[in-house]
Amino acid sequence: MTESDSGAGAVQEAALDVTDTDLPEAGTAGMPSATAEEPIAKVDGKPFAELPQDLYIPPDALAVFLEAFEGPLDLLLYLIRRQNMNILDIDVSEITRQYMEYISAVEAMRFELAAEYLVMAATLAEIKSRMLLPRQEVEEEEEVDPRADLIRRLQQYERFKKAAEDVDALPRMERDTFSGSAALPELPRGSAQPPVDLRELLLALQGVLQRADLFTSHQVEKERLSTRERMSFILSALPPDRFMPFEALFTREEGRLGVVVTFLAMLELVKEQLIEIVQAEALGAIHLRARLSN
Amino acid sequence: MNEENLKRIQNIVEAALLAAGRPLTVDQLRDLFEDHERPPRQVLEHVLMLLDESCMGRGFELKKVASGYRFQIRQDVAPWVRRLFEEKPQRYSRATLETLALIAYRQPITRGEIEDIRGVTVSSNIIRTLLEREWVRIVGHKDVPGRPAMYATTRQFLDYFNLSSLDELPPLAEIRDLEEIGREIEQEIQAEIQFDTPDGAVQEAADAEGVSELSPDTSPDANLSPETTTFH
Amino acid sequence: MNEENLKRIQNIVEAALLAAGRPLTVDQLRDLFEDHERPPRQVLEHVLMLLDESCMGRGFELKKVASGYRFQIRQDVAPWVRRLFEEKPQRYSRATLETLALIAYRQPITRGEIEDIRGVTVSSNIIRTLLEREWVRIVGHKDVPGRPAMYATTRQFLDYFNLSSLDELPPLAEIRDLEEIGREIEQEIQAEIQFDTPDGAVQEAADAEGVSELSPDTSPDANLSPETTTFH
Repeated sequence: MTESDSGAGAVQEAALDVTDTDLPEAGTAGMPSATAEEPIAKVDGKPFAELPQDLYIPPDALAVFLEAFEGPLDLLLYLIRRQNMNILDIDVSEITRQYMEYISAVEAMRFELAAEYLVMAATLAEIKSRMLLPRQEVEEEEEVDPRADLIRRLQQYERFKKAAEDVDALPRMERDTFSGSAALPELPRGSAQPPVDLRELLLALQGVLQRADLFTSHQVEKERLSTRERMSFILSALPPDRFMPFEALFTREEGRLGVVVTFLAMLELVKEQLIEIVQAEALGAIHLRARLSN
Repeated sequence: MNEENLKRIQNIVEAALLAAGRPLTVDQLRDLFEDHERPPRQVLEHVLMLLDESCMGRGFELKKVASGYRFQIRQDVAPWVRRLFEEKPQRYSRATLETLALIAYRQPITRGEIEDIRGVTVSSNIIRTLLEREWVRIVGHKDVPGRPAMYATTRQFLDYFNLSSLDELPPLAEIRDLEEIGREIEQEIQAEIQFDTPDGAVQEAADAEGVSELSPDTSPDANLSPETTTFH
Repeated sequence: MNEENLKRIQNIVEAALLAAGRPLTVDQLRDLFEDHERPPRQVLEHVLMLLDESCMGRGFELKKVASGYRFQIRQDVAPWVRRLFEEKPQRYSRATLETLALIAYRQPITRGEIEDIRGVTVSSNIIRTLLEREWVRIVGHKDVPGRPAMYATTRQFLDYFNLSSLDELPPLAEIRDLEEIGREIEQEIQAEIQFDTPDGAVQEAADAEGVSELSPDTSPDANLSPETTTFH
């Protein structure tokens, strides 16, 4: 979901969608009673049902909603934009009210909320209270708009949010253009290829192993690499969309060990659902087919 | 330098750019020639201009990016060309793009500074993806407690996004502060008052002032428009 | 088929041949177009002829080879172009080596599965590099949505690393041990050195000094290998 370019927009749509159809049910039966109570306390005595429709987020959409925002600043910007407010002239108490509604809804649904959202809630509450203070009290210091810092942060974040969109829109290799190349007429190649030492390769693998705990699976440790090699061989030997006789994959020259390896590889391929084994009739010929194309 | 010779150099340069499959600098192109035949820089630059012209109206163009010149497919035919490749072009999450944008516009920058602006933590995966794509690199460590790494973009980043320098990045939106807005409103009111006065001279002065007021509006980061042509 | 349309098809074909990096057949080229716009074979063949003509006197030409059409550097400029490849080859990135190792040990494996294990995306370039080097190949496509390609190592891979079969690679478990053994040896050596010095405190002081001397010299991003940090 974070892949979405216009996550916030999408959620709004999704929210509206569900609201249109599911609101009555979700509002009464679908939501835990805690949610129904909390917003009421926040909205100057207005009942819950009178919340602006697009503010209401159905429970299912909440998880999506959380993922769609890149943090509290992103959420605030969304709220501000939706109210057609100017960042420089935010109505802090209105925005704080809406922000808190989202936060309490999310909390009521017991979704895990990133700490940043709570810090922002505290910041908003503080700004709101400072704005309520009589002006004279701050006369001593330089008179600073208590919103100034928040506005600065919002602007700063918004410009980079926009910059990210601009960067994404730049013509990009492998998407909007491709580098052009032409083949060389019989030139000795090969020497231009980087040399690799087996040790280097193993060290690289070690690096991956450190990050991904492949060792948790015992099966991996015991597995012989020749089985995996044979799995690749069988896959590439199977003709597309056609069955191949079971025996065709065994060769006499390889002896008993070869047969075992091939057999183990087949079992593994079946287990990983890469091939299927078919026997049309009892005691009839066994056939293999790739569960794959090309 | 006669016509025939120039044509020969042009063909060599063209062939080399197509064979390399990566951007080549003017110097790298000059190195293809032996000492006695090596064309001067101006000649090579002239040849590149001729090559650029020769691609007019074709399916590809000569492009100057950070690491040099390369031939690339024109954007208007890209939708067809893309069908050659099995994989869809990779998409990047907003978090990744925002992090990349911050590194591009604010480099050198630490992870903590990125987090301050974005208001959320930056996952290690994002940084690792950017490092691995070689779009960003660590250019040093900040001399503050913890010595956090400072990140900057690479030439590969510019190459990948079709830029020849950071100047070509789209300009950042301006930031305006409350005080500035206050001043502007005041000036507007003042201008209106002056407009009411019948005296033309005063009006002219107000106009002149109006012009100089406008200039801070244009972002200082906007050095070049993104549409800058390949050659200038 | 009007002039303009023909020119458009020509540009798309030209761009595709330049971007593909491999020969393309007439049918593959026709497949780039959607059904309603797909040019008939004769038109495409005509376009290829026009393209051939458009390369007259340039540094590259259109060639028909066994597996289709491709652009190729002209023989007469090849001696210059060849110098491009005389320089020392670059090394493979860590990401490339990790990807190769995972294909070797976990084949047949899809790109997605590699990404899952590595925790980061694998760029198309890496896969292409390995395919071009003929160390890995596609052995089929997995029967899941998207039908991703499954990769395996090749005979050439074994040959290059002097292996007669994959079994000659150390088992995964041993690779882990390799690391543990490395750590143990290091600890042992360290213990021995400290044991050798008569005064533990002096040794510690020397160590500390050594470190502080080193730090300004060493580049901040240079990950110091254990050999350099511990003793010198």
